Amino acid sequence: MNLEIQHIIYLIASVTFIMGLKMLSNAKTARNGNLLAAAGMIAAIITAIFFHEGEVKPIIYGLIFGAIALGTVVGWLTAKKVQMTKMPELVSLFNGMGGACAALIGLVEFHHNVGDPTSIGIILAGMIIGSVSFSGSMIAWAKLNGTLKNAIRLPKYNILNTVILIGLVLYAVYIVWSGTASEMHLYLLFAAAIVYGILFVIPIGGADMPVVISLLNSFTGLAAAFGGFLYGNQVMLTGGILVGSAGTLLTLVMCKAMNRPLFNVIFGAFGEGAAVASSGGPQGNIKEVGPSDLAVQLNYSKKVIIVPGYGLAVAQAQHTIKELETILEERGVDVSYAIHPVAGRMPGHMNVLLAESNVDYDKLKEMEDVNPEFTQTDVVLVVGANDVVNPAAKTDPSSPIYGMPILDVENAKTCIVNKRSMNAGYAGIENELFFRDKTSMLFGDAKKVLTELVTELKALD
Amino acid sequence: MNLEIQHIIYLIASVTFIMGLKMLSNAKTARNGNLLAAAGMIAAIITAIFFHEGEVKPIIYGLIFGAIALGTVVGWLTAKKVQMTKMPELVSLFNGMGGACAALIGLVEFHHNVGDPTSIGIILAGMIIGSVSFSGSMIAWAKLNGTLKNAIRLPKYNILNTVILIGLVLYAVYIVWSGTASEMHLYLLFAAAIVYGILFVIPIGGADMPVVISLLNSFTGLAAAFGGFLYGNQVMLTGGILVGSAGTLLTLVMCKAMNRPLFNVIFGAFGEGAAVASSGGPQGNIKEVGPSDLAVQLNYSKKVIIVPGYGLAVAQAQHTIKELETILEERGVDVSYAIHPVAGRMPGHMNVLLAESNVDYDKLKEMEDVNPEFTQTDVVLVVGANDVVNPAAKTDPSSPIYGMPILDVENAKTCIVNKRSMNAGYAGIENELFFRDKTSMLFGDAKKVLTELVTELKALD
Amino acid sequence: MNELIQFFTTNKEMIFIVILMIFVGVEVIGKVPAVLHTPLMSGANAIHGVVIVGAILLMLNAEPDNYLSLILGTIAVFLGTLNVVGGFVVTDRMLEMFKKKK
Amino acid sequence: MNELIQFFTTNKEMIFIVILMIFVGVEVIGKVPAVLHTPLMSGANAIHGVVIVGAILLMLNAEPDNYLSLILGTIAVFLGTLNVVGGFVVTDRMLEMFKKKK
Ligand SMILES: NC(=O)c1ccc[n+]([C@@H]2O[C@H](COP(=O)([O-])OP(=O)(O)OC[C@H]3O[C@@H](n4cnc5c(N)ncnc54)[C@H](OP(=O)(O)O)[C@@H]3O)[C@@H](O)[C@H]2O)c1
Ligand SMILES: NC(=O)c1ccc[n+]([C@@H]2O[C@H](COP(=O)([O-])OP(=O)(O)OC[C@H]3O[C@@H](n4cnc5c(N)ncnc54)[C@H](OP(=O)(O)O)[C@@H]3O)[C@@H](O)[C@H]2O)c1
Repeated sequence: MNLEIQHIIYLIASVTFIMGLKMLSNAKTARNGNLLAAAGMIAAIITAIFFHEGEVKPIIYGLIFGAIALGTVVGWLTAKKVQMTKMPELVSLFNGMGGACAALIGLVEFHHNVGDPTSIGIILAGMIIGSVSFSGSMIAWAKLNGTLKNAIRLPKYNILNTVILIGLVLYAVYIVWSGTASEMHLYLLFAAAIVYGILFVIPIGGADMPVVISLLNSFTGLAAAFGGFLYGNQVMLTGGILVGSAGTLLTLVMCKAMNRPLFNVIFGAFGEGAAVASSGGPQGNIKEVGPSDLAVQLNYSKKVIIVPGYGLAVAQAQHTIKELETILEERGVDVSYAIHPVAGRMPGHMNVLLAESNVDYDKLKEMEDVNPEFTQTDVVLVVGANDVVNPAAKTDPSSPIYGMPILDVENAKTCIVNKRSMNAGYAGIENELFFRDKTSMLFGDAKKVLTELVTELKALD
Repeated sequence: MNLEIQHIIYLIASVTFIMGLKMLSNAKTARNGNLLAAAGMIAAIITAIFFHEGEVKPIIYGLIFGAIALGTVVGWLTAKKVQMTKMPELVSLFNGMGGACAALIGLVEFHHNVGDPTSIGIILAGMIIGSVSFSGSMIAWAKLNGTLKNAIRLPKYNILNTVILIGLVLYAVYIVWSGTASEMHLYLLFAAAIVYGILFVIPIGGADMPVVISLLNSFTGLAAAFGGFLYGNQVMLTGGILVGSAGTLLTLVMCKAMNRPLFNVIFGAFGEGAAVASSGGPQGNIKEVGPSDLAVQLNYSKKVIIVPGYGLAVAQAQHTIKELETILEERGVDVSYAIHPVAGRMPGHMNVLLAESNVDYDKLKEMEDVNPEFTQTDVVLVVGANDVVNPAAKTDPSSPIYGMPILDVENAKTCIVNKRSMNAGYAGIENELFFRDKTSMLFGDAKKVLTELVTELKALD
Repeated sequence: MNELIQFFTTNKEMIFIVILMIFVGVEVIGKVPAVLHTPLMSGANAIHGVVIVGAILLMLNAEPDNYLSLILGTIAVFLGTLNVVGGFVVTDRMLEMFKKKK
Repeated sequence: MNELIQFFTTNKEMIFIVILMIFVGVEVIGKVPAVLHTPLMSGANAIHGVVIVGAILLMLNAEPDNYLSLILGTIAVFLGTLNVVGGFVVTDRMLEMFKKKK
């Protein structure tokens, strides 16, 4: 009987996962989708524990509940406390946990299944993928929160990685064929997988981390699926596969948005780009503008478009910019925001950021919709954005971001760029826009400068 | 061994069905999708015949091959010979064949499974659905090819149908529970199902037939799926379910395009509409225009939009209209076609029709895109269209087509309507557009009139 | 009730497949342009012709002396073939029309 | 080869389910706006936390005297929980942001 109920609940849970993911891909239903999937998950977990067939020592239940309780508290608190802009890191962290979980399962189940090649194969596959996903995610996490600032590249790292990967696979195959029971091999393989995960991610630039995370995400899904095969557990299988396929597609979609073929992401074409860039020093000279003059200019303009970028997030200036918007609106200026799909460090970064300060949803305009509008715009205010407004993406085929669609800010009457220095953005390349006649720079930390700007504006009447 | 191979091929076939259907829903890949599915189907059939386990008399093979050969020839020829505009009928016909096939399977398998309630239940379900789909499709077919012109309505037919349906189900349930072996009950049930199919479709107006066919289509799919359950045959099951669900959704999508809730389609709200309409006689007086004057008018206009409708198909004037287009284009007139989603008698009817005369794809404009253009249009030429340009859909809440999006031809400078008389269109309602000042009527069969128009135009220089 | 659960567990994969197929079916249609409604309908119509497999199995399992079964079965195969062949051919012809413009 | 076919037939439903899931996964993402990429990624991340079920089964089947297994298993359950709870909560918080504007 228990078994029947298990099956039914697992099936329902699998369906909630599908529905949940589907709902997650539509703004209106997204939140409920997430809750639905969560409900399914809880059901699955409860079923696994309480409808288990056979004798179980209380101590084991104790351990399980203890672990779950602890995990819940820790997970909940970290998730609740983290600030918006740190979320990608956190996702990466949690993803790593999932991978580790899969890896551990493999480590433990191995000796139970010695002699059954199919199972061993499945176990090793799950273990390897899980481990890679774990160590990879940890690196990604370290890169995103800045612990690990820039891409570390061993000489010929690409060949190296490929070799290690092949070695890894061959070793696993050997273990399966040989039918060995030695844990030694298992742990060696485990270690190798961990190392590979590190080497896989470490050469990749931080800007590509969201893509990498999404990729590792689908890895973990795959690992879970193998677990499902091992235990003949449907919900694990379906849930894992679902994430595996959805994650893979999502990865590709994200690459497309950033206009970076996945291949380049993994084999780090950005690196070369950076190299090129660093060589090219500043060209021509730049104009500067101060808050007071800018205030006047904004005050008397009809249409202003704000282009937020990563810098806005760094400066945490989302509330100040909202304030600016309100004042200008009061003065009858039409203000809107131009959101580049890859502005910031994660997709939707700007939306999330601005949402935090209750910017009206309709004011956030997607690139396609806003680009035509620049021609009728008096002032474009670029705040902490760089690559997403870099004309090189259109003009310079040698540029690493060449081909990435950008916001055509140069079409506006004037373009104000706020950043702290002339330093490059994530792509690590010069931005010729700063040297255009129409452009004037407003140097300083976004929050600081914008606050000044607001005070100036207030003073203006 | 055979069994293994069977499973593998069936699985592949199922996948081709999914892929095929997916490709079918995108113009670029549609054709290959169809071929892919066909390939999968052939594979499945061959597998079913040649990888069958167990002794089979040659005579039986003879019968099978004979039937397949005959069916192939007949099916192929009819499909090849039918003219474009008769295709929906044919689809309905073939759908009916599928339904009948499912019904027959049920009839035969019944006595093999007496005593096993589950199987009997499955068999009856498949049989009933198949029969309904069969007789229903036959009626739809008869309606579309005009054999059965108008909706026949028994008094209180809706209640009647519902009652019969319930009776049908109860009877089936009884047969299952009683575990009777009597074929008598079986054939009675069969007959009842056939009757229900007829009564189900006969009250529905011909204009709704495409929707009905799509619905019956998904029925047949369901019937096939039950067959799959009965034989534990995966490809039948998956193929059937796939069509069942896809068909159902397609039905709803079509209803949406026609702005007719499925409920109204089935319970015939159109009927009432027709009643209302017939009462309202012609209002006001109409202007007429002759081919010669029109020729001049067209000749000197900059932008002309042609609105094709069912009448164009009836008159088979697609080639003539293409000719007209070419001449006008030569004279520097910008000509395009406004395609209403439900113009004609099947979705895409107009596209298919105009494609036949090689009209350039880019000249066919969807309603949403073309509606704004009418304001800059000198002459709109409505050829055999009526309901799709009926302002009542916007203005008159009592109208049966109220709420259906229409082509805003009244925004054009002048509007010429070609039809043979003042008769109503499919919705059977008056069209106030014909009485507008901007509108002038060009009476006569579309082909005849357009040919005259073309000659006049040729004469013009 | 118990029978139901019984039935469920014996066919649980099948049932899940059914559910998934429903999803796939719906997803697949999701975003189809009005123009393609008819070919799509026709294509789907051809696909459910797979019911012919059932008719074939019926024939293969039929006792050679049960004439009624044989006759009905043969007719079923014939009709099924009509559905399959006719369905695919008609769909192809419809799409031929659209192809022209690509 | 033979083993492969063997494996296939014993798991044929499972395999088909896998194939279907892949379809569903791809279809589901299909048309997601850039804005939702991150929440979607995060949601998917939470879902693969289902791996915790494996960890739980591991524990339930573990011999109470095999301490290594127990320790590793407990850690696994803990990590899995982190993935699940953290994943869903973070996703919810992200979406909270978007909700505001609806
Ligand atoms: N959105 C995604 O999913 C995603 C994912 C991965 C990678 N990326 C990449 O990230 C980049 C995003 O472009 P972006 O224009 O948004 O950012 P960006 O190109 O990285 O430029 C950010 C700029 O902000 C300035 N800045 C930093 N801190 C600041 C502060 N406190 N106040 C004012 N300015 C500050 C920096 O210049 P200073 O140092 O001179 O101040 C920097 O040039 C693209 O290359 C994209 O491909 C995006
Ligand atoms: N497309 C679909 O999927 C679909 C499916 C089901 C129902 N429908 C319905 O069908 C209707 C389609 O609208 P429609 O405007 O295309 O067609 P319509 O409203 O049926 O009008 C067709 C008009 O063409 C005229 N006509 C007939 N033969 C003609 C000929 N030889 N030469 C010139 N004119 C001729 C008729 O008037 P005379 O008799 O005076 O000539 C008739 O008024 C809508 O009500 C729609 O809901 C569409």
